[in-house]
Amino acid sequence: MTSPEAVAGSPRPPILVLDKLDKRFSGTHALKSVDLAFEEGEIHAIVGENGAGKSTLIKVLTAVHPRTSGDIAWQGKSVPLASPHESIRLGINAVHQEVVLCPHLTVAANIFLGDEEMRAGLLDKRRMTRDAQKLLDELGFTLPAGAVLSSLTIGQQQLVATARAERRGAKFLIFDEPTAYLTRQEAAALFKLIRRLKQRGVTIVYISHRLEEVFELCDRVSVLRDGALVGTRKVAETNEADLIALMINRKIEQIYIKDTVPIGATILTTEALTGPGFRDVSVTVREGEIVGLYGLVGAGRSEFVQSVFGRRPATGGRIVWRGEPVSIRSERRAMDLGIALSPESRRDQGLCLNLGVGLNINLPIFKRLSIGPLINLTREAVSADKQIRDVQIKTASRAAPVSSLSGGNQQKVVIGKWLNHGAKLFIFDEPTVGVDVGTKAEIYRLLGSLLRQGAGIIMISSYLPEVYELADTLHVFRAGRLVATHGHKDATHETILTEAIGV
Amino acid sequence: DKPTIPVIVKDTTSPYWQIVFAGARQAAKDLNVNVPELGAQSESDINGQITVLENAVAGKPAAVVIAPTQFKALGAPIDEAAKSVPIIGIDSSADSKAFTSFLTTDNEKGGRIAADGMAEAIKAKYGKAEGKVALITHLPGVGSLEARNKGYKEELAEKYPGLQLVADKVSDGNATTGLNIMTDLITAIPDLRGVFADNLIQCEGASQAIAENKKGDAIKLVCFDADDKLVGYLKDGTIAGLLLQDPYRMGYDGVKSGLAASKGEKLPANVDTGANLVTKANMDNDKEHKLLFPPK
Amino acid sequence: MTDQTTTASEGQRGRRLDLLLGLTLLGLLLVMWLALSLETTTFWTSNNMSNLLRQGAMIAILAIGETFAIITGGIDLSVGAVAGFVSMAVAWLLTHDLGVASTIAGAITISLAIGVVIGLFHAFGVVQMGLPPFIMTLATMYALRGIGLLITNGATISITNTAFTGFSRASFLGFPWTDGTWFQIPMLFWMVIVVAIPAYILLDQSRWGRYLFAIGSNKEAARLSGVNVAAITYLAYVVSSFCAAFVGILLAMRIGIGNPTQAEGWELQAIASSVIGGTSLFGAVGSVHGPLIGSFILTTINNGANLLNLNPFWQRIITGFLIIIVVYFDTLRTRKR
Amino acid sequence: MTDQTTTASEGQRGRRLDLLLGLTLLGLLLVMWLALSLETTTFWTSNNMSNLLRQGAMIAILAIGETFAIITGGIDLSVGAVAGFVSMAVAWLLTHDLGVASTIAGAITISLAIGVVIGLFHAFGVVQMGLPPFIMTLATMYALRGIGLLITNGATISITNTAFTGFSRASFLGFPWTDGTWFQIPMLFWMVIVVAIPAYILLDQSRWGRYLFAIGSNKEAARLSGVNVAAITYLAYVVSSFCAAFVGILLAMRIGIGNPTQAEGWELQAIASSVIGGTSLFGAVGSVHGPLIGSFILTTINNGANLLNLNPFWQRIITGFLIIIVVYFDTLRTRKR
Ligand SMILES: Nc1ncnc2c1ncn2[C@@H]1O[C@H](COP(=O)(O)OP(=O)(O)OP(=O)(O)O)[C@@H](O)[C@H]1O
Ligand SMILES: Nc1ncnc2c1ncn2[C@@H]1O[C@H](COP(=O)(O)OP(=O)(O)OP(=O)(O)O)[C@@H](O)[C@H]1O
Ligand SMILES: [Mg+2]
Ligand SMILES: [Mg+2]
Repeated sequence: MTSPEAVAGSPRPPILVLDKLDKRFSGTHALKSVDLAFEEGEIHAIVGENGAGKSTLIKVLTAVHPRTSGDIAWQGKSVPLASPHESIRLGINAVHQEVVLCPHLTVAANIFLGDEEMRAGLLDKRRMTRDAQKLLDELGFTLPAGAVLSSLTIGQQQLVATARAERRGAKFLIFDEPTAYLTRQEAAALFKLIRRLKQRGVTIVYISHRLEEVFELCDRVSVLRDGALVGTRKVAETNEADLIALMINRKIEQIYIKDTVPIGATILTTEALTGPGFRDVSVTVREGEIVGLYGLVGAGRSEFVQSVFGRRPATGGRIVWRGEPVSIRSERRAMDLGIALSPESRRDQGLCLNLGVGLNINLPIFKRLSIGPLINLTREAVSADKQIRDVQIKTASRAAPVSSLSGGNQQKVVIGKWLNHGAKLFIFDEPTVGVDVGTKAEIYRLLGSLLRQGAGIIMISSYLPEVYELADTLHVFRAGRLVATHGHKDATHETILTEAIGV
Repeated sequence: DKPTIPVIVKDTTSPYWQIVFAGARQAAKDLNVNVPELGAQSESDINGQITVLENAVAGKPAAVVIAPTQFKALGAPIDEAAKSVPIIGIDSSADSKAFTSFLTTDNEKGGRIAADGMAEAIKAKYGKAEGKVALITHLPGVGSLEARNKGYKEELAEKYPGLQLVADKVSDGNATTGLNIMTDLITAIPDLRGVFADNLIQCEGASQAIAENKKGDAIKLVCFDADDKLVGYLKDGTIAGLLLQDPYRMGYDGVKSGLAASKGEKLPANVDTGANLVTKANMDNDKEHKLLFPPK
Repeated sequence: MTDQTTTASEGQRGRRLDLLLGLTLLGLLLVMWLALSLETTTFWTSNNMSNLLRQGAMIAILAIGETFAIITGGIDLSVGAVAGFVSMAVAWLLTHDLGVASTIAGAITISLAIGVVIGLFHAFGVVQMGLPPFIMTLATMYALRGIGLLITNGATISITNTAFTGFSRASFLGFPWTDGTWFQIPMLFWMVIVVAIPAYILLDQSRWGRYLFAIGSNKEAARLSGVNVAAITYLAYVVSSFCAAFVGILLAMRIGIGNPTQAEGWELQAIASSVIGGTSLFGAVGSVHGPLIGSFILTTINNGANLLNLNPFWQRIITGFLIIIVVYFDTLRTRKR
Repeated sequence: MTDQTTTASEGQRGRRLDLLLGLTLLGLLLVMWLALSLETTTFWTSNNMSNLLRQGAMIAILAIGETFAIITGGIDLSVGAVAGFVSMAVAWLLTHDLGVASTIAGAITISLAIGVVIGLFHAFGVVQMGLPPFIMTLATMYALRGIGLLITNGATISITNTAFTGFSRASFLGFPWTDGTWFQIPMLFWMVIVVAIPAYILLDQSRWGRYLFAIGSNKEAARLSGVNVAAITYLAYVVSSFCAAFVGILLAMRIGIGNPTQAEGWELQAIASSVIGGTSLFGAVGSVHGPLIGSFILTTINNGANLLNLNPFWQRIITGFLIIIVVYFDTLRTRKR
């Protein structure tokens, strides 16, 4: 057991210094002039809300992304960090948020990938398997080194990535939400490993949404908010309330336009709905109501709404639609009932990127635009243009491919197509991800107009202020279960965050 | 137990070789032998035929009847095979002295006869064996076709200085390609007087093009092999002449010779089964009629 | 704001590249025609241009069908085998005495139905069994040729029905040519039109066409928008096989025989035509006019080489390099996006 | 804890399926052999088994090379064309008088170098130009046959060097067979060993082999681990073309002539062998022994069909359906993961 006092005073020079580090993606300013120094041998936590820039910081340090400007000094010397290889050579390693390993290779092969053990010019597989097993055992991970990676759970794969980083003899090791998918035992083994690494003088950066872990494990904690560093504290000198305040302490601007619409008849009720990734979820949506689903990434909200939409049919429980129990086993069925789903990933689920804006917007309603199988081209054009105007999509024309639009406008296409379709119940999964403030306000205005037409809305968001301000009813999800329910603004941010994190 | 005498042809998918099989089948019935029908699936698949030969020999047959796809390539494999079993060659020759007996149409001679037939037809129409002529080859890299073309070209060069070979075209095994080539030849060389198509499939295409353009009178098409459709074209003058070998007899006599060889009988080393030019004039003669309509 | 402008100009650049490709192709075709007209006296004649239309017809129809499979992100390697098989089937039906099935209309209907069944089988393999389209259609290609040969035992079936075979030689309508002769539009080219117009309507004017593009672009997004992905995949492979069967019938008409070994290698010519015509093998990019132009480019290469009495082997080399160049431009365009 | 057990058993299930497939294949081969031994008196003879080894040799080597391309998630459609082209090249060299280049060793070296150059060209197209491997190698397939035909003007080159051609019929070592005769191991089969051993070492025992699987499995992960993805892709296509060139030389030895039209359709047989041998067309799954067994399964089908006097057309049909069935099992296995 190392105690935080070990580094108190911290006489050692910083091993890595970030000076005005800046990173822009087209459309997003992900890191805003971050100044941060990591001391040798400390465990440094980085916390912040979704999209605060934590992963981006890590990816810049591991040279996955090039920085836009600023300086990085490693052991006092400025380094370019031009290729992943260079980071690895310096001793900077990361266990990324998404597992980046080869699913077809064995655990041992993944651990040694790019740095195989050789004998007489050949792979020394037996030794690698043995060494990998020894390593895993030492680390306290109960994993078979000979197993094919894809046969492991996501969490176990994360442990493999950890072991791999550890074996590379890292001097600086970054964990990006390592415990998100781990069981309790696995997490305990990981903590033991991290402490041991620290004793060996390795510097650890630890990113997590789980504040209790920060207090259990870390020496110092930095808080990122909207890409900017808002403060660094010694863990011993702070507390959870303090950190949460730092994380969410923002001026609530007048962007949350909340129309108060009288709440009407019940549209949808789920009764103890159970399916892949969630259990026993009971939710009711009424006319004119926004039901917010809040939770951390991986809490099972997307799975829940996809079940309601028929994408991955539920395995237990009941769905009652306007008083009638229904079984929804296909997307078409859901649409015919009057349910619309705008999925969370624009790229993977929402858009046909290389096709035109018009086609994407009209995709759910071509039946309506057709006479028999033939499309009424005029109506198709009119419908697209109207929607482009109504939702204020900035595009050269309806024929321009969606990929040529900015992220916010792409999101408006995803939403626009369902407004076009019309429905009784709209489900929006992370409708404002990667969307700038102005566009957000427009999206919120659209929600209002839907409510006025008598529709109900389910809105998933990992951005607390948004659901907090907009939802008439706010459900909090944790680990696939609905753990708390609040009325409009009748709980504090702190309470809700605590419920989601599960302290 | 019946003796086994496999017959190995060049291309089991071709109608011509199916007639060889028909002859062999009849012999099998008449002589009470077992006749596996073997062969590669394309005339250009030399390796395939060598493989089939090896397999056939491994089956310890009484004799093997083979139509070698390529002169040089089949030489050594036949030498090898002949060590354990008598080999009867049919249709084409190979670079081997190990054949017990050999029943061939000399393809080179066939090409020469084609040139003669074409020249004859041109002379009948234009008064002199003069003018432009062409050649359409079914596929590149096929031994018997190369031999036919060689005979055709040499005969033209030697005997008909007035006939100029102005186009030497190679098709890709599709009848439609032959059709397109012929159509374009008619366009590009309006005074074309003769064409030699060196196998059945190309003849299907070439004759079709001549029929479409109603050029049967102006262009004298001579082909190797025949089927019902081509006989029709011969009758209506679209085709000037068909060179017929006697595949049925090759099949029949091949098996018969094989059986005789297996019994150690003495056989003539070479039998020419002949290539016969069938024209509209002689097509109703008994011999030619039999060649045109072989028993199935 | 700066964002908007950059992306807008990117969109324009994308479209400009598209347009460029379209014009380049048509330009290429016209330049080839011009060059051949100047180089030979025989190219730009009513007769030869009729021939050209007739020669390109079958590959054009195959390429149009193939394009449907490619747009969904798949491929159909069996189209040549299907055409050969159907040429055999239609000839077999016509030369047997099976009542209605042996009338021209009956034989054609049954042959087209064979195409539909093969298409359904492909889609079953791709959708229900989850096989890669490449493998599924490769396997059918093998099997179909074998089955055809087994049925005919390798023989050609001569079609004696002249009403049937005469069709491929017939023409319909025409117009005066530049040299005063009468240009006749061959029936075979009308058949291209007969296929191209419904194909165009299906691909460009019907909602199923939109769905074809959508599943080629993003299957999951299409599904979540209520598109029946399985049904549309079935549609694509059925159209492809149907076109191939149609070509098989035309082939039997044209050469007057049925033979399952015919149309060998046509699948590659169809794919090449489609790809040269701007269809993207990554899916979701393609048209009906593209493969049409593509197939006539390939046909012009062949026709021109014949007229110029060029060595026929050049055709293969030119085709090979043309494919590399055109697809390279396509990947450039895709990457730009 | 429950977690551990489920995943461990899942891992076992995955490996059990793999093992099952491997055993199924070997089992299939042995069952076929047993059936043929019982059904015919001629199959299980030293002579026929030598033949079988000789006949499977060339496709086996092609399939091994092809597997390298497929493991990276690519494909090589040109291997048949390369073999044909090289058979022509080696024959051309041997029959001309070019000093060292016309010695057997010189001609072989140059021919193998041709294979390497073609492989480099493919990889250039795939890596630098970003073309889909399917298209890149399809284009070379067209072009190579054309170039070969152009060089030879379609003619066949007869090889007179008997030292060269004799090799393919030679044998080396042997053992007494069950019937007391002497089983001779054909040189051609030794050539399979000569290719398979280094291929096995490269794929299974070397670092680069690991990287081939890694880029087939997850290109991004491989790149982040410091793998030079471009170089490894080059390696894959060079190995594939090198093996094809090697087969071209063996082909020229076996048939004693050089002709660029030979080995037509062998690419599909190589792919089929590889796929039947458990290589996944989705990449990252494959071995050296798999395609080896696969190619001998196909060879046994052919050999057996000949000995059983089965109609040769059945071979195509059986091959087609075998491909569908085996790949279907592969997709099942992939889905399980
Ligand atoms: N490759 C990319 N291209 C464009 N924008 C990106 C990219 N990666 C991240 N972003 C954007 O940068 C911002 C910061 O994202 P980042 O992944 O760093 O957040 P995070 O703090 O790790 O969040 P989480 O807790 O959800 O992991 C987000 O707005 C995100 O949309
Ligand atoms: N690709 C995957 N493979 C395996 N399991 C996954 C995968 N994606 C999600 N899961 C599991 O499903 C659970 C629920 O994930 P889901 O994406 O529904 O969460 P969510 O609450 O919607 O999060 P988000 O904020 O990202 O929308 C996660 O805990 C995770 O274990
Ligand atoms: Mg992150
Ligand atoms: Mg989600």
